[in-house]
Amino acid sequence: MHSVRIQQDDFSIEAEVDALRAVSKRIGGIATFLGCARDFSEGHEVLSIEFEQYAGMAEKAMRALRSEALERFDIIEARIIHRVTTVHAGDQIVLIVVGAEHRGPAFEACAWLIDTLKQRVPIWKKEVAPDGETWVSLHP
Amino acid sequence: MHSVRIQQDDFSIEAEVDALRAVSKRIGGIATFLGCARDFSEGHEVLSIEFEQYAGMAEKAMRALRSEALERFDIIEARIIHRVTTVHAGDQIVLIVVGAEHRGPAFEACAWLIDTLKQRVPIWKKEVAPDGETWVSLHP
Amino acid sequence: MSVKILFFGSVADRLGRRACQLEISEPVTLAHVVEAVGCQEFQPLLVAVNQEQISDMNLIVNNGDEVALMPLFSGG
Amino acid sequence: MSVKILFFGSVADRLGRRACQLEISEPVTLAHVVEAVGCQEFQPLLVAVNQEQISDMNLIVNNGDEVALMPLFSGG
Repeated sequence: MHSVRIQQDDFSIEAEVDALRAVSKRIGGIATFLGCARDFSEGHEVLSIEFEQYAGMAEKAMRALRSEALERFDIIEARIIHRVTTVHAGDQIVLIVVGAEHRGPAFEACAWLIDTLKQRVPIWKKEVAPDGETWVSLHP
Repeated sequence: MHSVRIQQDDFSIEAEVDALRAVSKRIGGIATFLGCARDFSEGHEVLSIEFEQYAGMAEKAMRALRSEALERFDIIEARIIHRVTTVHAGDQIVLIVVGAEHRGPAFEACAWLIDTLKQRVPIWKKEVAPDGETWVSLHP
Repeated sequence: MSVKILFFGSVADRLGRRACQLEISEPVTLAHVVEAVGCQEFQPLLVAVNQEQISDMNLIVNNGDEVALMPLFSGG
Repeated sequence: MSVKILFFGSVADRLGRRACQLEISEPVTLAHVVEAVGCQEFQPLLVAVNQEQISDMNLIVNNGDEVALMPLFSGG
């Protein structure tokens, strides 16, 4: 499995963590971030969320992110998986896994990766509600 | 499965994340920390690491940690699992899983939990080397 | 000479199309491309040339380049 | 009257035992307990009474209490 992927299919956090751990036995701390679709029924009713990507550029931007993280932080390995499909409440959307000798850099790199992914990777989400569809224009 | 456990057996990050997600569909961000036994052969040769706990107090201290995290941070659920057994390079030792509506508090609480666990939970590690055993006296 | 233009998300929806081919007689600036396809008033508008994000609208676009006009990203 | 004393990690190894029963004729301070079992020079020494960590060595220990004498924690 590639360490950076955009895919329709769901992913397994365990399989990704295992793949990361297989890279080096020097890894002592692994920080992960898993983004899921929340129950949208609080504010306004949303039936599903659809993702669109700029195919090619999105995965390229994610690979560049991973490389930059490996340079900026004292980490050993990082994986980034993002689904581009239609998701419903509770579904998995994005996974970041970072392995380092020590936990400090693992946490820092993991938080930086998800923050920066939202700014640099050409993926868009559209909320589908009973009364129509709305593109989400700001990354929270 | 209890959300706070000390056990000999290995654990599954996927099963723990699933158990956390089952608690609420309001969870949008899940931060985890997985601590593993590193390959100890760099500095000095270590064959294995043995853990000892103050049975009763250790799990009680971990439950108090979880409760404090749920009060201090804007999070929805947290799980803490720590193995007390003999581990070798690559083995899993400790897992923290934190679910929140948003990623900021999930990361903060996760880092706080592992930092504070090391200070407050009566568990000790002993390195077993060819020339004898040494208690680890400082938490890194 | 021609340039391939891609539109994404709300930009594609507003224009009612997801791609077009822009014929040019000589290399032009990115600003010219944006205006030629009617996106000059789309703000904020992110632009990529050949899959690299570009902020300098004076960048010259050449025959065969791929230009993407995009709203703010909202992945993750 | 008696107090149950538990030793952990390097403290247990140095004393060569993991537990003992301390007989007392009246309630005593934690400092007294630490000295009675020969741990007064163990530094740093963490202390718990009835599974609660205690820093005040003037705390009074009563009949039936459980006192733990421990090195710095190193879990995680």
